[in-house]
Amino acid sequence: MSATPLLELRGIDKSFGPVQVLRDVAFAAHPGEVTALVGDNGAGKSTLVKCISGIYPTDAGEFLFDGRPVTINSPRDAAALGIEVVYQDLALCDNLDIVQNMFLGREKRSGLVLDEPTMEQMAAETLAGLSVRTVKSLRQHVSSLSGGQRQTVAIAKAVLWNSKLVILDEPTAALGVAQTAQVLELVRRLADNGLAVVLISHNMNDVFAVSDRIAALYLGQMVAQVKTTDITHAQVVELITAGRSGALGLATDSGNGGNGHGAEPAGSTSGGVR
Amino acid sequence: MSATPLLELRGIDKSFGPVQVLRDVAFAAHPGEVTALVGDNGAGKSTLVKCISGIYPTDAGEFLFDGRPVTINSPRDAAALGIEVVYQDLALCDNLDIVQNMFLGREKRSGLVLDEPTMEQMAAETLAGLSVRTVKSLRQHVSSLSGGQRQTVAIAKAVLWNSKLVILDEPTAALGVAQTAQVLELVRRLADNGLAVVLISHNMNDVFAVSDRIAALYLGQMVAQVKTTDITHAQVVELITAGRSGALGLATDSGNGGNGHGAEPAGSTSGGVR
Amino acid sequence: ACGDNSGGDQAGSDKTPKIGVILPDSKSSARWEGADRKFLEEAFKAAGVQYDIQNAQGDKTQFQTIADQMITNGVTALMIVNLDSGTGKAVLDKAKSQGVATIDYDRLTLGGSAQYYVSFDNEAVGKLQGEGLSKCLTDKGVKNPVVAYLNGSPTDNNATLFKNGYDSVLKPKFDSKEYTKGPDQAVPDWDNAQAATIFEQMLTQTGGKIDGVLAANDGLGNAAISVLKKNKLNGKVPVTGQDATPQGLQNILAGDQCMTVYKAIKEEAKAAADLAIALAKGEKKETGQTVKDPEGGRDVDAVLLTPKAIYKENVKDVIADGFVTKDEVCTGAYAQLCTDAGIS
Amino acid sequence: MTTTVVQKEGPAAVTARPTLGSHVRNYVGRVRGGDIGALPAVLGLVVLCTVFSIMRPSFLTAGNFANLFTQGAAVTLIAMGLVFVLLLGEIDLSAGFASGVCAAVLANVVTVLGYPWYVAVLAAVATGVVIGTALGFLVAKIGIPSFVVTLAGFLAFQGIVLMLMKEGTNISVRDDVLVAIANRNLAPTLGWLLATVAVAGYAAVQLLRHRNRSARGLVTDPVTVVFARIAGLALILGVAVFILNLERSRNVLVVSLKGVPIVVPIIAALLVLWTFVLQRTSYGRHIYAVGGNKEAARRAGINVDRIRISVFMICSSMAAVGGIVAASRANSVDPNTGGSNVLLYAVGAAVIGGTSLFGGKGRVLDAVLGGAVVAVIDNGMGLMGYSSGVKYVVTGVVLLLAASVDAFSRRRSTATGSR
Amino acid sequence: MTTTVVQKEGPAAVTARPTLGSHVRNYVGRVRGGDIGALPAVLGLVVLCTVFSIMRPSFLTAGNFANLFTQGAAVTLIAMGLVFVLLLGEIDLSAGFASGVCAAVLANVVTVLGYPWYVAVLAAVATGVVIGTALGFLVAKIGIPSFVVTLAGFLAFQGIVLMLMKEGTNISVRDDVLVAIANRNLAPTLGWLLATVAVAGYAAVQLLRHRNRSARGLVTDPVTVVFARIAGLALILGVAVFILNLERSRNVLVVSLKGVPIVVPIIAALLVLWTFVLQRTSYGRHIYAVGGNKEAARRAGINVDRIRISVFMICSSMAAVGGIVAASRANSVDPNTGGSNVLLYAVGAAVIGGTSLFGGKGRVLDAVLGGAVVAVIDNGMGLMGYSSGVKYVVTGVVLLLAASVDAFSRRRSTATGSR
Ligand SMILES: Nc1ncnc2c1ncn2[C@@H]1O[C@H](COP(=O)(O)OP(=O)(O)OP(=O)(O)O)[C@@H](O)[C@H]1O
Ligand SMILES: Nc1ncnc2c1ncn2[C@@H]1O[C@H](COP(=O)(O)OP(=O)(O)OP(=O)(O)O)[C@@H](O)[C@H]1O
Ligand SMILES: [Mg+2]
Ligand SMILES: [Mg+2]
Repeated sequence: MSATPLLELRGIDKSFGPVQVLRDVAFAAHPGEVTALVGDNGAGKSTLVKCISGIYPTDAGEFLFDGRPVTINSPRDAAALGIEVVYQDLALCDNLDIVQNMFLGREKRSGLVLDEPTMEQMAAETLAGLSVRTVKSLRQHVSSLSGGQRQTVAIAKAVLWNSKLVILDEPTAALGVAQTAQVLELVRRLADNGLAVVLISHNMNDVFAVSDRIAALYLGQMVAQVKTTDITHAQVVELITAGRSGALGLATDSGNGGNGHGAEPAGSTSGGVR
Repeated sequence: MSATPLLELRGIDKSFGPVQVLRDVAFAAHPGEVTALVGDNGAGKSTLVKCISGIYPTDAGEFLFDGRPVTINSPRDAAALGIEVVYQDLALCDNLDIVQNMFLGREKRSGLVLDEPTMEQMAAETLAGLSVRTVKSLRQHVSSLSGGQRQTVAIAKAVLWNSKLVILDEPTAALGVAQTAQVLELVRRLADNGLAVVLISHNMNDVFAVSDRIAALYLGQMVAQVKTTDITHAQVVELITAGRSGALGLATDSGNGGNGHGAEPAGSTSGGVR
Repeated sequence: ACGDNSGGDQAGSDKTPKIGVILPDSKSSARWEGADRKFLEEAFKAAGVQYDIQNAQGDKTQFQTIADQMITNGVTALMIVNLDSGTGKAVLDKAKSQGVATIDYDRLTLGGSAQYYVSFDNEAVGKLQGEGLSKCLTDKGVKNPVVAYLNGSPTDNNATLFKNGYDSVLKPKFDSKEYTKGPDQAVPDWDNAQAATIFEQMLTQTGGKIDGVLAANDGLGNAAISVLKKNKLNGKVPVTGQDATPQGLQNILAGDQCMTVYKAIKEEAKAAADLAIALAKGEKKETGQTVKDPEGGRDVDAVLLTPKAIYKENVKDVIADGFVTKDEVCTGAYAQLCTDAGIS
Repeated sequence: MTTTVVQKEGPAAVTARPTLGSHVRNYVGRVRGGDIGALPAVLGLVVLCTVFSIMRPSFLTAGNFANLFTQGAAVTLIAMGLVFVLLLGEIDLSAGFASGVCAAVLANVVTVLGYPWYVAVLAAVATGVVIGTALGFLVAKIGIPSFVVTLAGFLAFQGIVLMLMKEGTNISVRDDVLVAIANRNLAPTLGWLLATVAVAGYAAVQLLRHRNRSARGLVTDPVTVVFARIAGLALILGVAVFILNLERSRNVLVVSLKGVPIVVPIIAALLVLWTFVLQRTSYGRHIYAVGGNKEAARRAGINVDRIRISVFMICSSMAAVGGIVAASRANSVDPNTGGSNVLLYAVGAAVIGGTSLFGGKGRVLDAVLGGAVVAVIDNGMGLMGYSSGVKYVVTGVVLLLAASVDAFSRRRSTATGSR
Repeated sequence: MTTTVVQKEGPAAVTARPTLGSHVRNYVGRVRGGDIGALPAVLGLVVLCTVFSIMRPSFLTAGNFANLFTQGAAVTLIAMGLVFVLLLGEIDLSAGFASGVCAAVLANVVTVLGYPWYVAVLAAVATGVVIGTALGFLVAKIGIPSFVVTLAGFLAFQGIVLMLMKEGTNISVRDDVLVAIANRNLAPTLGWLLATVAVAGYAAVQLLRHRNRSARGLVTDPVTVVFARIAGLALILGVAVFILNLERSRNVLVVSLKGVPIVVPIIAALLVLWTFVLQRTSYGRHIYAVGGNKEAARRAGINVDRIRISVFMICSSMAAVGGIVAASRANSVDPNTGGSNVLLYAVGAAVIGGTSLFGGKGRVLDAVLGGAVVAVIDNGMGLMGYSSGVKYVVTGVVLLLAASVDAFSRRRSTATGSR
């Protein structure tokens, strides 16, 4: 749709101690589009998301938001820009109940006092839209929720706000059939409303069902970012597992050995598990 | 295959305080077969698994193992019977490394001393069989692993041992394409080796691909347990979301209202979120 | 452990004499639980009055709580060893307002309202220690000796009084350059283990040049002696003490400690108990002595006893007094030393 | 008893409108399921009081009841502040001596410098705020574990008290207002008035809340339950005020002693204030969030460092209030004020009440209940007259007894796997 | 320095065979990434020692170096035991007075009852085991929080010490063997012998391990690194023994004072023993597991209750050893043995060394390093001769200083998000 991406990253590097996890990553998310971020386990998807949302500082690289360079040092900076994230590791406060978690950090107030009835009503409405039928009470601690229920709460929490960019890191991993369908529909709806959406998923059917663009990470490097219509299912899988597919992906001279042991792009001394 | 199930449960009830989560559940797992346990989010699948493995005490019901009644009061009892579980919430010790987690509670020793080299070798072999290519070191703390890597470690941990019954609670939720295929293959292989395998999954393709039987939980009640060949994809989805499908499932007189708001089978005062 | 049998007796409803005693702590000195309690009990039992003796464990909140509880329990006379004048005064005033007679035992509550004051003079104790130390240094013939101070707990007001006492003796000698003032440190909580470390560091700091140790009580003295022993300096450096504990007396017999201060607690307890019994019965006794309370500006009727310095020669006096028994002191290797010192 | 309990008790947003019967069933179910709120601490208290009453009938007199409050006040106040720090999973070992420092400042300002009492109180509380800010800064910004920071504080403040006390003497506090705090009582009518205001306020809040929720179609507790709660509070306060208004002087001719001790409304007001902050403001919500999952809180955009610093400030300020009460009770300040067992008792009070040392779980009411347990033990032991060795042992055993009543009544909670 | 450190340093099972160069690069990377093991505590120590040496040259004498060990021994030993309890996320407030009780038992058996020293030592340690079992039982089986149980123990044991001391009198310990523990030194040759044995043993373990791993084709550190480590240990031990074997008597004519203090090999042996238990046995592994994630450990079939009870037993037994050393050093036992700041110093030592109060993270070596920090502070402050108020303040500030060196060198670790 629009020409300038809402979020653009350039040359992101990120290491944990001696281990380099992201190498010179470029990434863009456009408003009104769903960008699927795919990659093998451990490719660095979640790390990239956490760099975007200010949880991890990056070692190098630029962030452009709406075309302007920005620095994001903490999740608060990201939220101020209008970035909402559903993290893979959910990050809910087990000692708080569903409503409390959903409004954490942005409680509704009337004067000084928390406006519990309003929050409860809003939470109930949002959850109802996500096909949650087994939650007994909105005042239940999230520690007593099932895996899928927790995930739904995390998703509901992220879409409650007026944001510009929503990033969902494997949001449907623990969801049932009906709930997954609802979430995918929601993702599409958000994009149609003009938001930029980034969806991380290992499910190729879901990816092809909702995404407009696909970005593939391979061992910490961004190997392709293309229109979904320009690529096939099989090509994406190849990109994920081998880092290249035909003309796409890593340059051949980096000597990738098929889909078994990919060469380590990072110059570190360590390789895969033997 | 064999006529007597390896594990049989009868009339299991389980409440958390005022909330009844399992109602009169019957369930059987046969050796040499993969039994898929399906159900909506919050149906009670994970709770059932935790009752089987002794994490939660049950309020009522019988356990038969190999035809003999048993009582399982703790995970140690379950392990002694040969039951291995991959929990949905993984339960790894973040402060230990991969090898230490995989052998937790069953360390290899030479004399008094831990036999680290042997454990490291065995761990490497098992993980290699699960398509793990991005783990930098087996001596990495699991806290630094990606979601899929953690899940792989938990699966590897459970299949290291000579057990009779392996229960996997959504084992492929966080896994990539290749890893998922490997795990499903592993599941099939375990069953072919004569183990009883229980697989919980929300992915119907996977369920139909590997399972011999399907058991469906609906709001804490077991609504059907049938051969995979006797049921269709659509029927299973109906069982999951509505509790009944044609002749299968809950009796009609309990008045299920289609697939929107299912009636609450538990007699409790609470219902879905409104 | 108490002769209190109050049963259903309602607070203040009858005037059966009953005496409450609050001791300050059990750690700054062994005397409170080891001697005072024993002698007071003896006296009260002999007089056939009810009594309740408690210890505040050095905690002044406790101290006040116990006082409240004693008043609740219906004591008619209250005898306190205050932890500090502030709480002491609060307790005395409260008791007075409830019609309970009061005695300051061993420590005078400044600005307080007690009817009597029975005590050893704590500054006099310090004076004896100072004099004792200079006597021992003179005996050893050390020229311009370096004297180290191992004071009592910095939070204990008595420690301050002791220090005032020995300072009054030693400070002039420091000023006149007859003695040299060495390290001067207080030992938190009278803790013997810390005392050992502190003294060891004093020794390190001065390069071993310490010729006399003014230790505020026998426990601290023993800590210093243990360090001196380690350096094989025991017996060469005189150490003082207080309380005439069996350990202190043994150290004196062995020549490791130069002196200790003996307070005839039995007499003090007896005097106080007599006054308390009289007060509890509603009688008034004359003491013949008074002490001026500098803060309250009133003259308090007082019984003042004098402490006694104990050297090797008169260790036997302490035993003869029944304060400690021969069995406690003359164990093992000390049997011979006892005989040498004329203890039979 | 307070709004805290109430909120816990209200399972909301369930479709069926609950009745009184279902409410009671629900409560029983929750208790059996382990979600028991203040019950264990209350049970422990009841057991303790029964034992002491049997052994020493004088335990059960009006005078002793009144004593309990003033005896436990300082520790309870410090414990209330500690709850905030514990809620984050931090610890403040220096709270005891911080109260000592603040008390020393108070005494110096009012007695040595001769300023009026309110200046002294302000100075003491300001000192508390400064101390808390410093501790919080070191913990949150420099990143030293709170145990180490506050251990350093424990040592340093001990020294500061000594220095303020000129190495070991004590300073009297003779200001009438200050002395009154822990030693005087409210006029009986004033006691009744305050109790009435409290009940009326509670009723207003409850009923408004009820009306508000039902107007929006949210699930509420039945009106009968709401009224039962209000009646319960009225009963408790009524009985307490009645007993405290009995004459308890041993000698009425000399002095008449009756009325609610002044510390009681002070503690009650602070209890309401802090409970309100924790339960009804977003700041309080954020404290729980940071204590439950620091990383989740950070991701939700909460300024974690600010929260961490602020709880230390609250803790040290409450320590200052505790120190003021202690100074008032002792009519003086000495170098041991806030020392000795004060800190361990205060942390113990919070923990006995049900606050977790790992953060995320606890209420200010816990500190008050736990403080009551500690005060009852101290009070009861004071009536027994054991020698000091025996007394220590018995105190330890009694503490254990109270805690095991608590543990047993919490038992089911772990058995069912819920937390 | 010990096998612990070594294991942490060995990243295993990477395909490329590391060279010395890559090893150094890796180490630097890890340090910059925050995985720094003992470095912060060591840095803190270095800074402290430098500061004290500049301010008081007598700090840097052989005699003072020897003093350090005996002064810090008791706290260090108690801290070593506490590490086990802290590893589970529990706390033992009673460890100090437990050591007092054990010391009192020792003194009574050897002095009052007149049994030989080994009977007394056995009795003391047995007392420790009994105490630990009781505490562990109350925590694990009854389910009372360890803070409350050990607070009760803190009170009760204080009383028991008083009772064993007959309400407050000291009991002398004059047995030669017992007094020797904290007051005598090894013969210089014996010191050298032990150091040699230690280095040889370490070398054997390292080289065997290296051979074993390379034989199996597992990744090992380069041989050069292994030798460097062995040489490092040899150097440290060599220098330490050399200094301790210098004459430090103030008057050689009166007495010759040289050699390694006897407590040093005792601490070293216990350090090796407990490090072995924690790092090389499945029991130790289970302790870490329970501390890291109790539920995961339970699911893995670990008997969590047994582990919990056992750590309290270890803690109290080590407290007994600490009590014996304290009694030896003081030549006597008084009612304050194990009281006062002993407990806070011991917990502080463990925490300063890097042990987490939340469980799952810590080593016995931490307690020794932290104990050294505490001992150095105490030792250095003792040389300064401040008045007690100032001394407290400076001690607190110095502690904070050491801890912030630690915090700053750990900084990167949080910045990069790793733990
Ligand atoms: N804190 C950390 N310290 C060290 N290594 C880390 C840390 N966090 C992640 N890693 C490593 O970085 C790599 C990428 O992790 P990341 O979580 O980004 O993967 P991912 O693409 O999200 O995988 P998945 O699909 O399994 O969720 C992994 O190899 C992981 O082990
Ligand atoms: N400890 C607990 N206390 C109270 N309720 C609980 C507890 N654990 C689970 N529940 C409730 O029991 C129900 C079943 O939970 P369970 O985890 O078994 O679901 P599930 O079938 O595994 O769902 P999912 O597919 O989302 O993993 C849920 O409604 C959940 O909220
Ligand atoms: Mg991920
Ligand atoms: Mg589940």
